[in-house]
Amino acid sequence: MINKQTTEEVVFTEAPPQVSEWRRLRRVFLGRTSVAVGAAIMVLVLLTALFAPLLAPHDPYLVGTTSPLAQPSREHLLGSDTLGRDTLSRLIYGSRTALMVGFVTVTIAAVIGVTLGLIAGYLGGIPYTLIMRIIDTIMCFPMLLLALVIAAILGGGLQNVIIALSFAMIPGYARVTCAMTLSVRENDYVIASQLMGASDGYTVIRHILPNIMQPLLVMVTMQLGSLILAEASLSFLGIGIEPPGAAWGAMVSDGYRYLLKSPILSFAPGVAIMLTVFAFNMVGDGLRDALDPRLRGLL
Amino acid sequence: MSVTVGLSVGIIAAIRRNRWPDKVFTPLTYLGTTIPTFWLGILLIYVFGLRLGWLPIAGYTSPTKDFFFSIRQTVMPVICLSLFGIASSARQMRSSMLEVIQQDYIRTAWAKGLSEREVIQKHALKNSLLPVITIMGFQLRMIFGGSVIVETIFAIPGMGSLLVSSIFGQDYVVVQAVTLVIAIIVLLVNVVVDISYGLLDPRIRYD
Amino acid sequence: MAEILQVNNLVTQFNTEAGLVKAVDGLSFHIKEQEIISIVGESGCGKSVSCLSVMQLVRPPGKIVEGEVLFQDKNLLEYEANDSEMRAIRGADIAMIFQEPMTSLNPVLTIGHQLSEMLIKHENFSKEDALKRVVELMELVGIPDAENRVNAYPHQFSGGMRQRVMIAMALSCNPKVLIADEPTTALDVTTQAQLLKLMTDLVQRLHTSLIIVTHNLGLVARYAERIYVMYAGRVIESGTTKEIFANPRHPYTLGLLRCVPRLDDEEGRKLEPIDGLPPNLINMPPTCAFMPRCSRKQDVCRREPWPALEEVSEGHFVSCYVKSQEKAR
Amino acid sequence: MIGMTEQVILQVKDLKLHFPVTKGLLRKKVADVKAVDGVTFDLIKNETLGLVGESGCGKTTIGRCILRHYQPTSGQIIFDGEDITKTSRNDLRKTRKKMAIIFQDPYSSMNPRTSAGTIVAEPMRIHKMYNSNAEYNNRVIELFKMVGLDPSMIGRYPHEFSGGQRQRIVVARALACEPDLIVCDEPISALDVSIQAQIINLLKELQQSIDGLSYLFIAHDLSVVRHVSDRVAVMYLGRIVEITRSHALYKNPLHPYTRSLLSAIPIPDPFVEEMREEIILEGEVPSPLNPPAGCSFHPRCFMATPDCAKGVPPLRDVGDDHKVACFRV
Repeated sequence: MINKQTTEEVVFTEAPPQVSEWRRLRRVFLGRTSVAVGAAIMVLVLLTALFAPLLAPHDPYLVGTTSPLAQPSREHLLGSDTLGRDTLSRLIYGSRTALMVGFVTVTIAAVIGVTLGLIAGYLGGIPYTLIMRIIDTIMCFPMLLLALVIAAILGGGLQNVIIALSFAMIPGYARVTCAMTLSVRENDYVIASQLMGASDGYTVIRHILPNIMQPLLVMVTMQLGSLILAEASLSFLGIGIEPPGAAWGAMVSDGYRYLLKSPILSFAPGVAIMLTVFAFNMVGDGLRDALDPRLRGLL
Repeated sequence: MSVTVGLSVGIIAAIRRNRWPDKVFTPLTYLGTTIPTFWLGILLIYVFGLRLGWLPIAGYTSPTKDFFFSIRQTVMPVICLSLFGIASSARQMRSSMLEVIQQDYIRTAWAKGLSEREVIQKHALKNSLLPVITIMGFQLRMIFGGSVIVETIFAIPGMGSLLVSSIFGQDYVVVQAVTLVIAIIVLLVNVVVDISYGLLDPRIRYD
Repeated sequence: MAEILQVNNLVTQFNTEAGLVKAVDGLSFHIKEQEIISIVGESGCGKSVSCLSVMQLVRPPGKIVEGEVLFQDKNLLEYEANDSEMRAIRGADIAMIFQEPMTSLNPVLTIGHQLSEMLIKHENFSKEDALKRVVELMELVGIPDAENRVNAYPHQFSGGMRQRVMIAMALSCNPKVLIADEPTTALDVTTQAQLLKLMTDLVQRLHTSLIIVTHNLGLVARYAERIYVMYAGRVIESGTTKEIFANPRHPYTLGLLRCVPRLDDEEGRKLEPIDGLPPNLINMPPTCAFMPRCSRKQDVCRREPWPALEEVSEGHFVSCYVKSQEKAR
Repeated sequence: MIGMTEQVILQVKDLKLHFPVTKGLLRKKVADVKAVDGVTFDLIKNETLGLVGESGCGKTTIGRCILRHYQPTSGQIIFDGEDITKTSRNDLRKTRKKMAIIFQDPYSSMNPRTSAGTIVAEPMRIHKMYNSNAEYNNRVIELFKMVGLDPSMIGRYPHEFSGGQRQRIVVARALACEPDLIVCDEPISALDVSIQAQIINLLKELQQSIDGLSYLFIAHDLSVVRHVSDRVAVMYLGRIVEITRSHALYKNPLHPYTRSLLSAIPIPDPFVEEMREEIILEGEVPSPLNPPAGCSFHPRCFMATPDCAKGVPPLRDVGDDHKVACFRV
């Protein structure tokens, strides 16, 4: 044998000692205050949504728990709305709406978008041209307007909001996936796999998908933030959740009319939206930096 | 348009990287991209319109009718609309600049004995603008989306509020027309972006 | 002739997340006026970082920790990296050519602009005069149709042509020292021969000293008068090219000479590879860094710290306890 | 001359591959890039044929055609008695089991998210060679030992290996299905000098110990190609200009391109270098989009006459298994 493995060689390796991905992740998440705060808020919001019935001090739908437009008090920490419903409880339940719309939409959009992107990127040729042309056409419309129009055609309701937002989100995923597939496809290991006689499906699942997963994960996290923002905007405009359901955007809209009398009514849900979006953006940012191979060695 | 404002602020924030402006601006840009447009509008109305009473809270007056009143009316909607653009183009500009200064040709520029100002202005700026221009196309679409909300809040009779009211009124002909107009504008903007990209980047030339 | 550039005990380190990398660890070399020397070593031995350190172009997380860079008896490391004094030397007195011609030119600026910049900056040329001079320079380095190609962009040039542009740029202000960091590694063999011939001819005409940094022993043998062999951030052997190739005393130099295939090899010659792997520069032990791969090591090598350079014959220095006596072939 | 007892494993006959250049929205074909333009050669069992030339000469494209990564425009590739340019996608799987490829860049040759053992087992699993995981494991361990890797490293991921070790893994993967032919596409040019010899020796030793293993060794470095090959084919702009036994190539190069290519490669020996004549070629390799008429080398050739532009010189036998495509020799 040519290359004798001696004990001395273990000390002298050419490849630099790698810092494991978990360590990098930990370093980014604990080391950067903004990311750490974002992650903490994210966990908090997730837990709130999960245990909303336990946390809410009052029934969010019960009209007249106190007088309408009550100011904050010990009993009602954030006061009450025009119908006398407890704002804090509605806020807590609103997190469910926001996260539900966010997660379901992201899942639908990612699954469809990634599939389309993989097909376009891997096969190239006519499928590529066809899919990308359709995607480009959809992308001509502002996302919010697109969702607005679709929701208008389908009618209100949370379900239709999800469909509308998913549709608006698909092009983004398809484009990013397609671009990444095109670059991963050029790697010699993909060519090697094809030349070994592997089928296209095998190559895509074994070699391409695992190597585009990380950037997709970052994208999903970031998009959760903008989806929550979009859902809030739609519900602010009065599309989406139907009364008496609680949604942050709709709460801002309701409170807007009583801005002088009870500013907290629209301020509280606004802060909730902002914090949640901020949290997801920060976590996405942190993930991106931790997973970016180009930043390896710099962090 | 507010895009121009956004971009220039973005450049300033980006060039002064890793010094105090960076430390101040970067967190602000994060804030700018997370704050909901409609909520910002309400905040502005509350503070400047209702509490301080400096600016009219809503409505639209033609500038030919009462120029100063019209300007005062547009201040808040413009801030509302442009904040997201300013914030995200500043972020984009910063990361793009940081990437460009890692490139080999910037090292060449340093090796020529140029000063930092010359290296940044002559060698890094043009290159780092390229990805930002692509983003600007997206931003314009975001502004259209935002205008729906801003027009609703500030009760401005524009295309956005027309769309919303026709959607609620189930007037689909108007919906179709407005959508078409917006799509055409976005397409035109894309063309402008493509052309300016070609002007900035000599590697792309159109036959 | 007098020494134009002298580097003493240079230490450059990179503080990375994996640990402290001593890329250059006590490097000393010098070059005389109008001399052509070569710094030879494998990738990661610190040869590129040494060049960048001389110009103070090391980027964070890299940092020059200690040492002297004496240029015309002034220590350049006393200047701040972006001082006007340091900038006045960069490009004008010490110029550099980089390895990657494809990425070393700014893609959005014309060739003429990039070439004239230094003339305007260091030689106070007006814009028009600079452009005239640029055309002359482009003709000098053999770029055909220079008159028209002044306004071309880098992407319209082939790799070889771009490297000619880099040569023209580096020589435009008649520098005293030219550092060429792997100038032809990315190029084809025939282009490589063209460019090195051009470069060595031009430096002779301009009385410039040339440092060729390379891993290619053939280039060294063809062009360099003296060589420095680097391993793990240090010089392990130095001397005139003929002396080193005829009497290599360090086992690493000997190994390098024996492991490369040569065009004039006898049929059936078996290559003798160097065992093991080049060291990674994190957490280096104090002993000789080549020791783990060395087939001639003795007990003293394991016990003692890295040996200092020792003069074995006139101008021939080697850092080794054993000092091989074998011939390269 | 090919003896009767020698078995030809691969025959390439008048192979052409033209890439269409399209323009505009309608993909109208405006020209052809003649990447490979009429190449003919044989590869004998157990032999190594070196394919050498500068970038863009079509050597890599030929390798990819043989593996049917590209569908040739015309010509035949007869592998093991069967013309594989016409095999269906299904039958191709069986052919591909008997061929393998080693790439230049060991870093992009392996999926970073799979372990070394999985990478080596991949071709066997695709072809379902064994029934149980234990059998696969044993074979992987066997392959690791064959290429000089410690089997305890099976579970490691690519980034934990050095460049040389990665190339060993790629060699192990190539050997997994016991192929008859391995296309080595610049297998050592991305490696460090001291590591190159390790891989060259490994490839040679494997060929000696495995019966019936042939290599098509593609590289730009003539000294390496000459060292590993039994025969060498020199390519210029999509055509073979000279093909001969490897030791004859250095002793008696006939084609002017081969001669200038040899001259461009420096020999790591200053004493030899002093005596060598230098042929510096003028200009650059022309674009294959618009090759010169007649002999495509004639604009740069130091032996050219006006007649050279009139026709393409055929590859003709000048005796002693030496073929050359030049009017002037």
